[in-house]
Amino acid sequence: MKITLEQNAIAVTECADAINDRFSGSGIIADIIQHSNAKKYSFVRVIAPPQHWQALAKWMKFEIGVNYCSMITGTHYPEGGADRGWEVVYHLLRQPIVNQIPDTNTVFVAEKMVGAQIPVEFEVIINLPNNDTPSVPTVQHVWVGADWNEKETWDLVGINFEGHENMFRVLNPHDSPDGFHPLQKQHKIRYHDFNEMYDDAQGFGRKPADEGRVK
Amino acid sequence: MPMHPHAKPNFRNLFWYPFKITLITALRTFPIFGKLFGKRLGMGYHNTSHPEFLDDGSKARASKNSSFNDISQQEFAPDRVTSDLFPTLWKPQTVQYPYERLEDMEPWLFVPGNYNGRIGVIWETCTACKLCVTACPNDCLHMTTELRVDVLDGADGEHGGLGAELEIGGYAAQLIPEVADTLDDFNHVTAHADTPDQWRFAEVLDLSGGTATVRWNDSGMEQDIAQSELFVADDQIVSGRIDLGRCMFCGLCMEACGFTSFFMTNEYDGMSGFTRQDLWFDASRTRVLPSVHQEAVDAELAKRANKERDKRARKAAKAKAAAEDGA
Amino acid sequence: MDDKYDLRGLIFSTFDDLIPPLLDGTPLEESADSIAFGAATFAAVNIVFLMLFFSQFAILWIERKAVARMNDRRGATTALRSLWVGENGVTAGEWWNMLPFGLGKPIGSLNKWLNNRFGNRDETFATVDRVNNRSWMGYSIFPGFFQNVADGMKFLVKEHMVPQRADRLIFEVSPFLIVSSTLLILGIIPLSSGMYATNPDLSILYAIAIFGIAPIGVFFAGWSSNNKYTLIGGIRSAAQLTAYEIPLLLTLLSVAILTGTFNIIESIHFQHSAGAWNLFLMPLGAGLFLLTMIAEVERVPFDMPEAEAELVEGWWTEYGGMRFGMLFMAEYIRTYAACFLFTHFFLGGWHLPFQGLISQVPLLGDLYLLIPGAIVVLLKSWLVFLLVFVWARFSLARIRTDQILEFGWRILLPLAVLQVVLAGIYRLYLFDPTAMKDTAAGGWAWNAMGIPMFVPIITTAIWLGIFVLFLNDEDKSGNTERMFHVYTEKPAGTYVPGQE
Amino acid sequence: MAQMWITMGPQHPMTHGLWTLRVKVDGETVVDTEAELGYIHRGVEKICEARDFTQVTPYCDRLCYVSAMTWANSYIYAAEDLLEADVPERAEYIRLIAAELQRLASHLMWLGAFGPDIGNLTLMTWCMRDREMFLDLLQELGGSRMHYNYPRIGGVKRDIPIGFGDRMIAKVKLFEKRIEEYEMMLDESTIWLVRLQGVGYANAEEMVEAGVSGPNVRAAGVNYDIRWAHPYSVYDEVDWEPAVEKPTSVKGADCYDRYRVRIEEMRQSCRMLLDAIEKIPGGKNTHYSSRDEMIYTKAPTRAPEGASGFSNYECTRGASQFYVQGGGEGRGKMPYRLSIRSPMFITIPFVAKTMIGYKVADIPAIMGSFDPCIGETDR
Repeated sequence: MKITLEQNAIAVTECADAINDRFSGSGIIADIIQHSNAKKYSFVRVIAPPQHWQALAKWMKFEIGVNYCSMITGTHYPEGGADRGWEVVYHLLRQPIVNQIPDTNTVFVAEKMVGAQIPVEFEVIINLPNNDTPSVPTVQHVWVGADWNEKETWDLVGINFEGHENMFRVLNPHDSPDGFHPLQKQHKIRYHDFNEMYDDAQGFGRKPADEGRVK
Repeated sequence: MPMHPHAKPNFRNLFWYPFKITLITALRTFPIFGKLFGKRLGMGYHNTSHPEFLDDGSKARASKNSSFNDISQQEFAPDRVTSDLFPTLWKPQTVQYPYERLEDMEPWLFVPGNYNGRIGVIWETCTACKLCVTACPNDCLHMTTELRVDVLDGADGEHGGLGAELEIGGYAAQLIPEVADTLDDFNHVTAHADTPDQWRFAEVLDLSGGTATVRWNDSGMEQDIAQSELFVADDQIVSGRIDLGRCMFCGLCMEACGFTSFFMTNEYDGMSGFTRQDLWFDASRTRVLPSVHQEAVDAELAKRANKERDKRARKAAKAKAAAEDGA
Repeated sequence: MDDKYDLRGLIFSTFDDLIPPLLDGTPLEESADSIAFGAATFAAVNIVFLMLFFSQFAILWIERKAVARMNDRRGATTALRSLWVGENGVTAGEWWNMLPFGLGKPIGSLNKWLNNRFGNRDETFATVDRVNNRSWMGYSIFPGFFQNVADGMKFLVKEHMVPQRADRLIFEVSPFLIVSSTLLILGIIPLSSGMYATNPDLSILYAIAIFGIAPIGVFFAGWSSNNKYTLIGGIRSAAQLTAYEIPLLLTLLSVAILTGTFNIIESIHFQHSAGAWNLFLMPLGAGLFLLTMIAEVERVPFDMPEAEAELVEGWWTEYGGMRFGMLFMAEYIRTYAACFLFTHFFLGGWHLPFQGLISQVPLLGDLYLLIPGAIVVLLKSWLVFLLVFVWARFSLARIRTDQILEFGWRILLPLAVLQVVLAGIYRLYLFDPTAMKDTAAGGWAWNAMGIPMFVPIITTAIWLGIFVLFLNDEDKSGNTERMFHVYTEKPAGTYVPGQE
Repeated sequence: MAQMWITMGPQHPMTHGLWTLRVKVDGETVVDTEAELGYIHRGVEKICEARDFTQVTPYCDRLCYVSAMTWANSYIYAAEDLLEADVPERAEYIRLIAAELQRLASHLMWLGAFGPDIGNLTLMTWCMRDREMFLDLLQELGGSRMHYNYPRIGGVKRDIPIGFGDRMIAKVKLFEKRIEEYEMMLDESTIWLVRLQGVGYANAEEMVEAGVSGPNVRAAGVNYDIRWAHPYSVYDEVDWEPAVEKPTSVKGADCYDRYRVRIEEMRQSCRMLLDAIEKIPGGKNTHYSSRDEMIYTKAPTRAPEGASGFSNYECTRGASQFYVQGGGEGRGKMPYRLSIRSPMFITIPFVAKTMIGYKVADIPAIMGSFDPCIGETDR
């Protein structure tokens, strides 16, 4: 009772080929990568330039049925070179979920699923140049689920999503200062003398006598 | 398949089923009905035989009460409910906690053996390797050490010559006689300074024949020196403290310890205080139960002595073989 | 038939005997009878009131214990011994030292003595022995009974807070409105024919009128607290009580029609004299009374006004300390009063089951009649409380506002009207007034067609048959359309936020 | 009555945690809602950037105290993807057992909280009673009752104790009987049904579009389950099938469907547990030592820059996903970036909009039926 590796390989290859065919020459490259955990399924990794991302997203949604935007990760690479100061990774899924007419359900038999039914994972990587205003076009209107993910990514990492409506802080306090995005790398989790944040009445937490000495 | 795939509201169920099941539940909390329902349910509610719940740990915990309540005579339901201990209906069940404790009343209802409770350290067998300090995600362990000469573990020490000896990668110390001579006259009161150290420490790089190659800690210089001039030194604990206010009881420290010196005990209280300072536990508050403590110390020391003995035996055999080869 | 024990008569005759001789020769001599009457009334009222009030602890305890068992627990078991449980003379808390003016000193000494005498002394199995011995003083016959006292003490020492910008006067007044009107109900509830505080002629009307005051207090409380939850709770309460008071009134009207009186004691007498309890003559009325009473006292499943899931604590959210305690107590008193009223209207008051028949048995009959009426009333009320209020509360969920109102207006109200009509028919055509007898044996006024007790038997049988018929209404067809939908002005999901 | 805003939360019985639902009501009808999150944002993602790969595990436990084991497992699979660790089969079985016990405990916690939402207080104590059984079992594995820190990269912390299998079988079999009691109390209670049926409709495509996942979507009629589509442990070897409901309206699943699907999931978990404990390699009555190769394979501790690991895991509330990038501090000993996808973070704003048009009294029913957990939402 699972999607076999063959089914997975067929579906992944189809998707990757379709993307490469459609977007050849635009800098969008789809690749097949194999997970090295659990059952070693493969997934499609797409590297896309930001200007083509919206077109790619719409095409993926309507042509190959990617209906689920599960996760958006922004990463800050202050030392990543001029072309890769920021990276935005989208994790998308194709799920075989359809509306039901009353009093029915759809019970797929995993081994017998074919074609566009087979669930596939997608990872879309968008590299952004190293500057102070990283920005990506929004896909809020493509997947509703991207809405709060984009809010979170802007809130925590500071990636601007061009065209995102109703952007506000979701996890940080609403009155956080402008430009404060805690997951950027200039904010350190352990500052010098971080221990003074805590009540260290005895003081021995501050500077252990043998600090830095390895036995 | 669900019992009622599309249950529909109806008149009967305003009155019947919810009332029926609460009545059953209420009745079977009385042991006499509990046994009856137990039979009907097949799995049993009160006093059905489930020996798998009488594990060794529970028996051991209950042994001190065995004259009062022998749990090997008890029968349990799978959720560890028993009703033989208090067969009378109306005895109070509320445990007046600080004065009464659940583990005394109903030990089988209590803490299984693997519980990650208060941290306990057996300092006698701790080698100050600091693996636990490294493993702690929250920096709640603090340990300071300093190099000291291993007086007790040396050839004249308590372990009958089976203590430490010079090892490559270990530490050694050399006595500085001129300092040692002044120590008798050293006066803390007038000197306004620390006691001068009569030892000079070094890391042992190589041992060959009667000499040792060492790197002095104070100068960083390497030197060959006769082994007879060196004493065995070791990193020893000056203070070990735990900030239980930051501890999240993940147990990574316990796993990191290679010497079974570091325990998560079964104790769940005695970890509160009115200030954060109260939560800094020093060595005296991380003691484990005396019986466990003695046992662990004995076992660990015996293990080390055996290891040392084996090592020496192997070394002797090797030397003998080498000598024979040479001959 | 009157109860054998005429406590009220005893009090009055005692005072009549005692007071005039005392006042002989004083200026009060002339009004001695009036003074004796006043003093006796005062004594009787207080005795009855205290009996009712303190027996209320029993229902709290019954609820605690029943609920605990239904929840597969034993419940709180705080016993008096909790006060001195400790080791070597040291007791937890020493709360008596906190009492003012050294009032607690005697308690402390008593406690010390108890702890030394009955505390733990065995050192081998210290804790175990203490645990094992906890019940040997006998005070844990009712474990958890004193939990209510402890709760009361807790409420008593809590701070009283008034929300900012609340309507302070109304906020302070409304609990007293609720509590005092609730306590007034107890004034007319007889414990037996020989034990009641007052007995106005129209005591049924009085009870209903008094029951109707508290909802105003509830609405005041909800409105004055300056809190949206209490406001919604108060409005819900008003809507619900309006919907349920009318069926309740109609049901009581049918009781009055059937028994021919507006007086509670007379209606109890009627039940015995005519030979059958009202429960068997109007099972529908009994059911309606219970349903409307549950709604009236706002208990599950009709506790929308204080639905704690969405309205935090409903209309009494902002009350704290003893105000909350009093409101809480008032709710239980109302519940208790409802149980008494059900006992009196439908279960024959102080009369024992089959009293007419059993009293005819020689010896046994005399012994049977020796059971005091007050005990019978209390037991019946507790049983009603346990079987109806507690059991329902912990088996059912809470229904929704619109469903409650729909149920009240569209189902209960027509049924109540039907019951009024039925009661009139029974009284006019099926009742034989000549066969009423106020003796121990009772009368046989409900005979019809020559069959003794034909009317109650056939009524009960018919209603049971209808009930059973309804019980088998399970729809086994494959039609899976949901029966209960939510009706709103705008269907769910079509509303676009931001556009009014 | 004029429309007014009510602020439900951050401390409110309906919220099941710390968040705020601002509701605009017109009388008893909800006409607009807004969700506010972030009250217990702890910055776990940032904290984990300064912890090595093993030290991250206890933090992942603490993402959701109700289902700590599944969250830790989810992280572990992402880390194994990154570090390319092999896992012995016995360890995979133990992880499955632990995760399903946790699912039972979590669903019981949900049901126990859902009961008082609808007004049934008895349910709470019953569910807590049964949850104790599974917490005891999990404590035997992990050593704690909530935050177990049990899975390790390349295996598990320690093997199942002697007798664990028998105790688990007894408890699971008893619990299967108890599920019938719950159904007798709830499915056969008219009041329970009229409160849940016809309330809180959401259909499948709408939910997938909005990012809702897990049991909430399966209630709408499609048996898509990550354990079934992309099995990560040994879910393809044990006997079970995804729980799925038949919605009765074109509008999709209502609260009752979502309640049913979780009850069904508990049944399936019991089925899985009973099967897995029999099939476990090495036998249920064997106890291997902590670092035995049957349950643990040593994995690399450092990951190079540019490597990434991803796990898609069926947590008790839906798809929990971890994305870990290697090459952090300490020459790759720590993650450079660890990103967490919480199913509830996406679901809560969706649910808030779903309840528009229903009554105020339906708010706890709808919210509770989606099983919110704020620990994982705010991270």
